[in-house]
Amino acid sequence: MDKTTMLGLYRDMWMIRAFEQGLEREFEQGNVPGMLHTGLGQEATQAALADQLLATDCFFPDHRCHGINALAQQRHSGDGERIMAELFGKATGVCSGKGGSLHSADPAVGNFGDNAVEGSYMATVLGVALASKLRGEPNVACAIIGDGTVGRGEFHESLNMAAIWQLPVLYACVNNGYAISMPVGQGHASADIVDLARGYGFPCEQVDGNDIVECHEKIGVAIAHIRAGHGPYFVELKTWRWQGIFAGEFRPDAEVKYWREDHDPILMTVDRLIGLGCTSAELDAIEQEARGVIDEWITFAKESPAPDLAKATANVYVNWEVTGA
Amino acid sequence: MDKTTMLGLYRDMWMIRAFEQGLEREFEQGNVPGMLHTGLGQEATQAALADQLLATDCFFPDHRCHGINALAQQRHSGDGERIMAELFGKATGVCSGKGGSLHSADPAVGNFGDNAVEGSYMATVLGVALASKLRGEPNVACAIIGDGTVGRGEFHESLNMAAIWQLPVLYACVNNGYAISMPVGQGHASADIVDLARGYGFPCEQVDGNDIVECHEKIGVAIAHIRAGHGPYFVELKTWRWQGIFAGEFRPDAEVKYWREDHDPILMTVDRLIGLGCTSAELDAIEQEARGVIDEWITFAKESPAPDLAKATANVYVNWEVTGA
Amino acid sequence: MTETEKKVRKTSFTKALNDALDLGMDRFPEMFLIGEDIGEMGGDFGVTKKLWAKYGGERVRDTPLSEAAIIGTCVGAAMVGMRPVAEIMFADFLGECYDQIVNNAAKVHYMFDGQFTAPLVIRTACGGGFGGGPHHSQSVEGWFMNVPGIVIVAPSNPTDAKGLLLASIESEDPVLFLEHKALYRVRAEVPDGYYTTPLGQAAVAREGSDVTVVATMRMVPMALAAAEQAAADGISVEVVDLRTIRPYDAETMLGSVSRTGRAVVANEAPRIGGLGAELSARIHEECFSDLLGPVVRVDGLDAPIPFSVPLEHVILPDETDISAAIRTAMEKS
Amino acid sequence: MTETEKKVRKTSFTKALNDALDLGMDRFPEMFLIGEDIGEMGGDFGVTKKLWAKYGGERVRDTPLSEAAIIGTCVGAAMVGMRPVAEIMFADFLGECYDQIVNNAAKVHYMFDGQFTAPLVIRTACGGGFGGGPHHSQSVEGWFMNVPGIVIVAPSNPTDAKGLLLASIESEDPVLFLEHKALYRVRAEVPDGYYTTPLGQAAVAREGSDVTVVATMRMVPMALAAAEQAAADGISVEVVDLRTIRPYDAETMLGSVSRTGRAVVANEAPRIGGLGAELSARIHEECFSDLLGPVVRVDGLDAPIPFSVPLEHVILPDETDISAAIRTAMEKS
Ligand SMILES: Cc1ncc(C[n+]2csc(CCOP(=O)(O)OP(=O)(O)O)c2C)c(N)n1
Ligand SMILES: Cc1ncc(C[n+]2csc(CCOP(=O)(O)OP(=O)(O)O)c2C)c(N)n1
Ligand SMILES: [Mg+2]
Ligand SMILES: [Mg+2]
Repeated sequence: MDKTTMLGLYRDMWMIRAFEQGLEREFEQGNVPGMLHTGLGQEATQAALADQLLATDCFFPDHRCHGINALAQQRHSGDGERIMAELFGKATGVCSGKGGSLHSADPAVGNFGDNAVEGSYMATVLGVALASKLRGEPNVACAIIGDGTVGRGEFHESLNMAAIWQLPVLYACVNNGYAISMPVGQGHASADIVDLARGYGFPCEQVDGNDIVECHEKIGVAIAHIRAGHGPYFVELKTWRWQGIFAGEFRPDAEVKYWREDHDPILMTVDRLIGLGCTSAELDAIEQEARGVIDEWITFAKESPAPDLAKATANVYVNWEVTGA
Repeated sequence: MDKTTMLGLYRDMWMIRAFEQGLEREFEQGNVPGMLHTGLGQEATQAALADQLLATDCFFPDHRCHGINALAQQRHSGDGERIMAELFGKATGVCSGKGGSLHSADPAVGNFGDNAVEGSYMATVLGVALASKLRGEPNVACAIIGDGTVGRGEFHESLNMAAIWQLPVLYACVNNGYAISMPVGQGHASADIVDLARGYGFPCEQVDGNDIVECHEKIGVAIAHIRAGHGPYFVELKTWRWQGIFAGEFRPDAEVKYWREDHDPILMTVDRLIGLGCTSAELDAIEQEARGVIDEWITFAKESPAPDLAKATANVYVNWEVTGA
Repeated sequence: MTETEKKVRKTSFTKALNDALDLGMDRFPEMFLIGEDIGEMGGDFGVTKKLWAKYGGERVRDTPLSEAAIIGTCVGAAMVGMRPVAEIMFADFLGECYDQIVNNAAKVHYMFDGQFTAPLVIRTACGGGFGGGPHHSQSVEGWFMNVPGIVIVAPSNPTDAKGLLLASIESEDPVLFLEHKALYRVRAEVPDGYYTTPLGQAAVAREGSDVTVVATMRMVPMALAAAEQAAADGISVEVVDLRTIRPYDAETMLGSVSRTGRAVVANEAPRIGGLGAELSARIHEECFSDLLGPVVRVDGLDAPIPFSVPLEHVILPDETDISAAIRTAMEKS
Repeated sequence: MTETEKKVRKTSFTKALNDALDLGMDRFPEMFLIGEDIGEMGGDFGVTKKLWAKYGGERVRDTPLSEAAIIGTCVGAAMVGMRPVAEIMFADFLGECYDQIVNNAAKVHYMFDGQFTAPLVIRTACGGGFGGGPHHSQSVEGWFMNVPGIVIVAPSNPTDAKGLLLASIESEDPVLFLEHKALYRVRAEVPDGYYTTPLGQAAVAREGSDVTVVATMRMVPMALAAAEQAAADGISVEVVDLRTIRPYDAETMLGSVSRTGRAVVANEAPRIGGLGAELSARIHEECFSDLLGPVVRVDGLDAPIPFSVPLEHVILPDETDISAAIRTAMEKS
């Protein structure tokens, strides 16, 4: 990977980390309603995807995907702050605050929104992909799913249907080792999710999800395969999440150390970039710039107005108005 | 396989064929309400299972399983005619006529009843198996599923859960090549269902479902494995169904000829039995005896009274009565 | 009807639906059909007959037994502007894709604040009366009545069936389109060509002045027969065919009851928590002072539907029950 | 309460449920718990805390995200005499196992004519008010109201929560046990030890003579607060806590309304086709001549539940809405 690309991805990873850390802080201060799941520790997976999916592609983000949502929004629409505002439930959010963390979408940037019933969009993605196929458009439809989400029956229905119809679907399975408190090897017949996917007969690849170079390259191969009309592709991205809520308590110290210190996606990239001749100062500046942007987004979100109350009953139906009680 | 065992299975296959042919005739005459699916052509799969499942085991029959239902009823309770009566909707049926063809059960003989939402009992079977496991009982819980039924998401949820908990489940997948009109290779990523099952890490075996010797032996191995506490087992039984309703029209002549003439489970067994020294007369007598028994069952079913109308509102709840409108 | 008068011809409910699908496929390049055995076979009830041959397997798409994936596919395709029409073979199987309908189809427009629509139609065969047993006979409108965002359409005759199906295909909102199995063979005069029957509008199937019977699907012909009977006894019955169950046409229903002062609501599903509950509540609440007596509900008993035909008759309501309800409504007032 | 008076102590709703599970596990060797993260973690809301340590992983069973398999496992185990208690983390996910509940749990006893029972309990967290958004806030009783064979239990306070959960565990019928998230932290005097609160029986939470408010779950404390307010205005409000939603206690409800002559039914779900429809219909039908005015429904607006907190407040009903409904009921009569 060339230095420019890597620096771009490095910046993107910092955008994600700063976004999530800022959000976490605001959440703890009671400024963000609802629940919070963050993508901390998984920045490479999201940065690699965001860099290669086009605005005309489609991705279904999961509950840890604020980062990819923000990157897509920033890149394709220039208003990443609207993802932040959505999480604050504000009028300026991409869904006017009606969706929140678990339902932020903007089709103009390819973001088709999370479905907080984990895994249900493994079925939805088929439809987007089928539409591309029927229209002869070279778009990729990507479902980003966690290891735990693989437990859902839709996993099978989706992979099977994508296979028989050779649909342009990219399954990006973010295996971070746990579903809340359930270790992947206890919840599934195999800790390697690819083992469950191989039977469907399309390419399956396991990737170090914290190695931005490997992530980027392997996802690139998958996307090229799909875009060329060769059907679905499954990529398992092995990573680990920092967020300790619930699961934190159950993870062994050595595991925590390995992932947070020895195998952190950003630190690993720092090493690589230094090797390519970057200076610490240069890299620090990138981090600081990202943090600065995110702080602005947070300010924007906080200062944005709450949605007009009329929004509450808007868009239930297209053809009917819903009125007050 | 010794001659006595084979003769027993030969008789059982005739019981199934006679049952289904008799039923088909009665259905055409308008004596059997509802819908009809028969197990004609699949006799070996059912006879092999019925011969080896105990009354203390459990099986979930599918919509083509009148045969195994009747054999289990006959063997363990001595009243196979109650399966026939159930299909006629009569008071003497195993479910007093409330279940019919798609919901005939009698737990005393291990028959846990079909669920006409195809495949839903792939989940139910887990519970029966778990109960055996928790109680330390060496029982096998068997789900008999068609190839089409494999399309359901529960397929994945069930195999995965059986695997992680090492449950005593026998998956008997009757691959008869079609789901109504959908050829197995078009509806699934692989025409060999075992390919979809292997990822779960327990033994999977593909069997000629029309070869009674192979069926019996391989199912025996599976049952022994499960009963010994070694966890789940998947057996794919390759067979073919005679019934032409809907699908018949779409099947190529050569295929029909192969399965009905060259590879009929009963004719194949005749050849084997002749080889073991049986006479045609002896074998004819077995057929005639089976037909005679089935005729009696049909008479019994026809002459049985309709259920008491009070049955209509009985057993909705255990703790509450449901009364008339 | 939105277009000028058409030639009519005697057509079955099934054929009327088939015509609607054909006309829709012809008019909307974004439309496709998806479901089990809908292709060469033409569907379990023959509703998609010949469409595979005419439009090909890409647009008339056979699927495996994957109900959740079928509806998920429809939602995804609809989100990008396609017009999928799914067939779920029996309404009883909607449990398999309940999440997809309730949490996905019904909510994408709302939760993303209008950025997506879900113009899909889910056609499904419902209702009892043919010995189908507990998993092939249910009336499922009650499962979806409390779900904002979904439209439920329930025709009672071939003419409406065609017009309502075309209106459903045109609809930008997701439609659950209920086809009562006992109606498939019913024949009536159906106009040729393309026309729509508006969603959300009830029809007065018979005018009358003493009592209003609000009915859906198979209960409509039964109500008409009961009305005919009642006329012989000097009771004038108005029959309102709801046609769209959600959102329903309160205006027509309430207007009728205000005039007649008496109401019967007839529905095949079990009474408790069913469509009849909503209609009865609404009528009472809004016509309270006009009502001469309480609304009478006609519905199934509170039980699953048994296989045995005589038992099934105990559970399901029929013409006799409607007649009795009409008498009760007259007596109680 | 079925046993002699117990010592009481201030206990949260969550802890009351936890105690009930503990007592049940202790008393019934056939009982086991199953669900996502209910083991070492103690459940998303802490209801199963410490039970994994006490009873072990065989009886307190963590599962993957396989809601259909969870409920299927319960049905199968219950069919052979076990007493499974499942936790479905959020009620919104019941769509994943809707078929298992509706076509399997609710029907095995009936369709096999009594040869099986399904003594299982499905505990689930429902309700809104905390910014959970469209997929973590729903009130789902309407999804199951039209399903014969299922029991729906909906406690409003810690004392009932414990007794009703133990009664549900004892029940031979399958129970959907709804736990409103806003009630988890509510504390009240809860008796020590094992006791059951009978299913199918409502409670008069407050006596009154002018108007009856029939409420469930979080609407009960709100109704009580509204009643207190109304008392200041000289209106005497009787509050009936339904406790079991299906089959519900018509006798207590109708008895109260016959006396007061006015009724409000309060429920958090969207109005159309919800629990309130059934209750309103039933009251009107059976208390027609006693009613001084129409029943007033209080419920959510006909929309999904948005994430943004001020918008969520627009959708969900509250104490103010109940107060307004009480006034309407008084005025309209
Ligand atoms: C159908 C469904 N079941 C349960 C949940 C609750 N839940 C939310 S996140 C989660 C864990 C998901 O694990 P995984 O897919 O590995 O994602 P991770 O949080 O580890 O990134 C669960 C159980 C849900 N949202 N949807
Ligand atoms: C969930 C569900 N979907 C669809 C059906 C309708 N249906 C009944 S049998 C059948 C085909 C099943 O195919 P297979 O499992 O191969 O069994 P076969 O009839 O070939 O023995 C279908 C689609 C059903 N009963 N349940
Ligand atoms: Mg995970
Ligand atoms: Mg088959």
